[in-house]
Amino acid sequence: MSLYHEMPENIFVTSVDQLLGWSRKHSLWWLLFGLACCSIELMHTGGPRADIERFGSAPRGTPRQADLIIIAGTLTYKMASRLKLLYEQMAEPKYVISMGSCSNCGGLFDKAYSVVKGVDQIMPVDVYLPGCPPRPEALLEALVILQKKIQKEKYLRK
Amino acid sequence: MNFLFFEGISQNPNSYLILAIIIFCAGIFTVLTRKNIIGILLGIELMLNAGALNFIAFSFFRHESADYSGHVFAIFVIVLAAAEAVVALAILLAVYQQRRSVSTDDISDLKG
Amino acid sequence: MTQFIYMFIFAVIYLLSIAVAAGFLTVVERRIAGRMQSRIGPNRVGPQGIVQWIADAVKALQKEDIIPTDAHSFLFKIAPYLVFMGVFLTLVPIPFGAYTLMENLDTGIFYVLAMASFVVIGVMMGGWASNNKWSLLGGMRSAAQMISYEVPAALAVFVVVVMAGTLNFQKIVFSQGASPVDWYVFRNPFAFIAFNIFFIAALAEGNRVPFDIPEAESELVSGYNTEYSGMRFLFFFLAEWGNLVVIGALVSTLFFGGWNFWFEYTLEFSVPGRYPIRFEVLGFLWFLFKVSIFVFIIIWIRWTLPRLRIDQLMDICWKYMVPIGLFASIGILLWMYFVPEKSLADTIMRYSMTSFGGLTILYFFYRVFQNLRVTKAKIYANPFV
Amino acid sequence: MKDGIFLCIAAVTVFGALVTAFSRSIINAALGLLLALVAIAGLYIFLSADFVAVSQILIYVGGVMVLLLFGIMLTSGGDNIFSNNPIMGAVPATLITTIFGLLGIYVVNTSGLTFYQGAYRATTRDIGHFLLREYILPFELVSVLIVVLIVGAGVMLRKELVIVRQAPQKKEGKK
Repeated sequence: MSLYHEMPENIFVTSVDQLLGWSRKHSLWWLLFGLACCSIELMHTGGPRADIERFGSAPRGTPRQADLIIIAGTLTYKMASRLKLLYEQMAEPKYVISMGSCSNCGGLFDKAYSVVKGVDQIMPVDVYLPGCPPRPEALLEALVILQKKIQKEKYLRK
Repeated sequence: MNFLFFEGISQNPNSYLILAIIIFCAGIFTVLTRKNIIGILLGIELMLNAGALNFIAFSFFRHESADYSGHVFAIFVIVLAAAEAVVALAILLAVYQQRRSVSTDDISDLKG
Repeated sequence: MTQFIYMFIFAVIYLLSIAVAAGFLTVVERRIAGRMQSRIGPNRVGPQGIVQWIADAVKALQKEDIIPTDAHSFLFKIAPYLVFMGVFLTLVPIPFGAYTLMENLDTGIFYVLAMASFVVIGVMMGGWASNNKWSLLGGMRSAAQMISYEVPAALAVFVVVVMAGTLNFQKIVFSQGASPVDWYVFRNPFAFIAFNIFFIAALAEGNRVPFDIPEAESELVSGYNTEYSGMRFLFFFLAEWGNLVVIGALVSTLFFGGWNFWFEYTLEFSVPGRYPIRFEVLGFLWFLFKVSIFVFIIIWIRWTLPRLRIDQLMDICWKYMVPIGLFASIGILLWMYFVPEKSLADTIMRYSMTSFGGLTILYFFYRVFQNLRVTKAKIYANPFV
Repeated sequence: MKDGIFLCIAAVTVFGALVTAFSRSIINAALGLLLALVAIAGLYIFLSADFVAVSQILIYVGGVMVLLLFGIMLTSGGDNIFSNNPIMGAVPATLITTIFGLLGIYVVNTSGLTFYQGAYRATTRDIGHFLLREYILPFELVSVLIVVLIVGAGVMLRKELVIVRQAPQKKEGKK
């Protein structure tokens, strides 16, 4: 991989990168996983009104086949280890959307002894989505922002 | 041992017969060296297959006219092997329910 | 030697076209599912989301290939290929036209039933080798289900074989005619029963809803493919949707006249070398039309019916379908003996069954359009929203 | 070309049989058997026995191997696949096997049978005729055997047959 760092960005590498990014951004299969009230909105996003599958994002039951984990709700310390396990079971490349204030920073439960103050303390987060809970449209926008971010990624030259 | 260099080895009956002998010997060795009942069953399946291969080979090379008795025998061998496997596995599972073991050493007393 | 090269080229063409068909079917299924749930389904990639499957496939190629530490790594690796092989080997003798087939095997339908057994082995191995409870349960259930449903499927195939007097697919197609009156499904009541049994058993063998308990999301996480990621999972995926094509092709070949397009063409086929290429193309398209109708019905069933429980599934197989299959296979023997072909009773039965079937379909469409009119829901009739 | 394919299939057969004989892991032995069975079906096609080849795959791969794998997976539990499968008595087994093999090769070399060149035909229809005319009695006996088999396997695995030795429980009287 060190060779790639030396390589200039020629047209071949760039266009292949674009193709790979295109495929990743249009096929973000998300893990069926919800923690608290945000997960109700997450379910709603899969429903008819805000149909997340328009963007090619199908729900998957198992972390091995998922690309995207949407952390929807309050993350307690007891759940944190399980969430980390699930995240580690996912196959690379994997993306994380932190949905709702609780998972962003602890939110309403900022002073609670049992709540993790932000998911980014245990795993990297790609998109933070504020709201308590955010509406399905907001989640769709987070997905679109994530897609734009993925398109800019350089998969071949990590 | 000159059959190996025979012209057209796939058209030579001896190559099939020798192959059947090899498979049969592998089956005997399997049966003799295993203690696991399923392992013994595997060996028996190999031996039955060697026999069926012989039947088919003789049917192909021994008769100028169309005589398919060998094929019929091979089909009977296959069907009986399936039957034998079913019964053996039913017995095996019944034994396993009682003794929690499939080793032949543990199934030595008659009264249960 | 040239023969082998031709065979190889044909095999590659078949593999590619069926892989493309399977990929395309995933998009079609997601769109249909969307419509049935008042959603839209994938529509962002290409016009109407038509190249969604390319995005999925290329993404799966980039995914990390995970093999669990405690898994039996060799079995874990070969299991998807076994499943894939089992599904795609069944395509060898199926005729897509008078000349569009790989090999006109003499053992035709028997060969198809045999090759399906590789799928059982592959699914069981994948489930066991993953060293995961859900995978193991899914694999065991799947093996039990597939083996059980092979029995009614074989009984239903037996009915067709008795009527055609051969196992060869091309002869089975040829002994049916082009018109619906000559199709086996409308020949006599026993063949109709056999068609229903075969269709249900094929659904169950393909692990489709309502028989998809091996991969039931709500009980087992994802069944036997829980631990598979990336490319290896893609092989299971391809096999599942390739199986849709196989089921549709089998049903339309065995019961619905196959590629027979119109009356006079089949007569000309009996004279070798007199079958013109335009009839071949038309017959191929007609066959694809039939296959796509059955594929649509399978998808329709999947998104309509709930899933069965494992004991209900086994009960349906052994307590209902096997006895009904035995009844049909004995009945067809008596029918063939007492009602010779082209006798009065045979003709009456054919025409009455065909007209009954046609009227049922017409009534169905009448009810559908009536409902649409009553609810004034024009938007739901349009698939391209 | 044909000989080359034959040699490949024969090599696969022998490899599968040897894996079955010498592998210590029972699941690998079953896999070797699977390989050998499929390869033997390939050999049947060389001998113009397409129907038997397809039956071999249908019954062995679809039936017997699935049953054996079921047995292995249900009984050995994955953890003790090595421990309950020791190689024992290797020396006498090797002796007996060698004697059988040499005997077989001797018989093949000195059999004095006359062989004809076989012809390739479609066999399905003729096998049907043979089964329903000359071998009708064994054919029917096999069906009786299979009925006995189904009933027997069902009876064998019934719960009541597994004898559990325990004292008959006393009925609790109503208080």
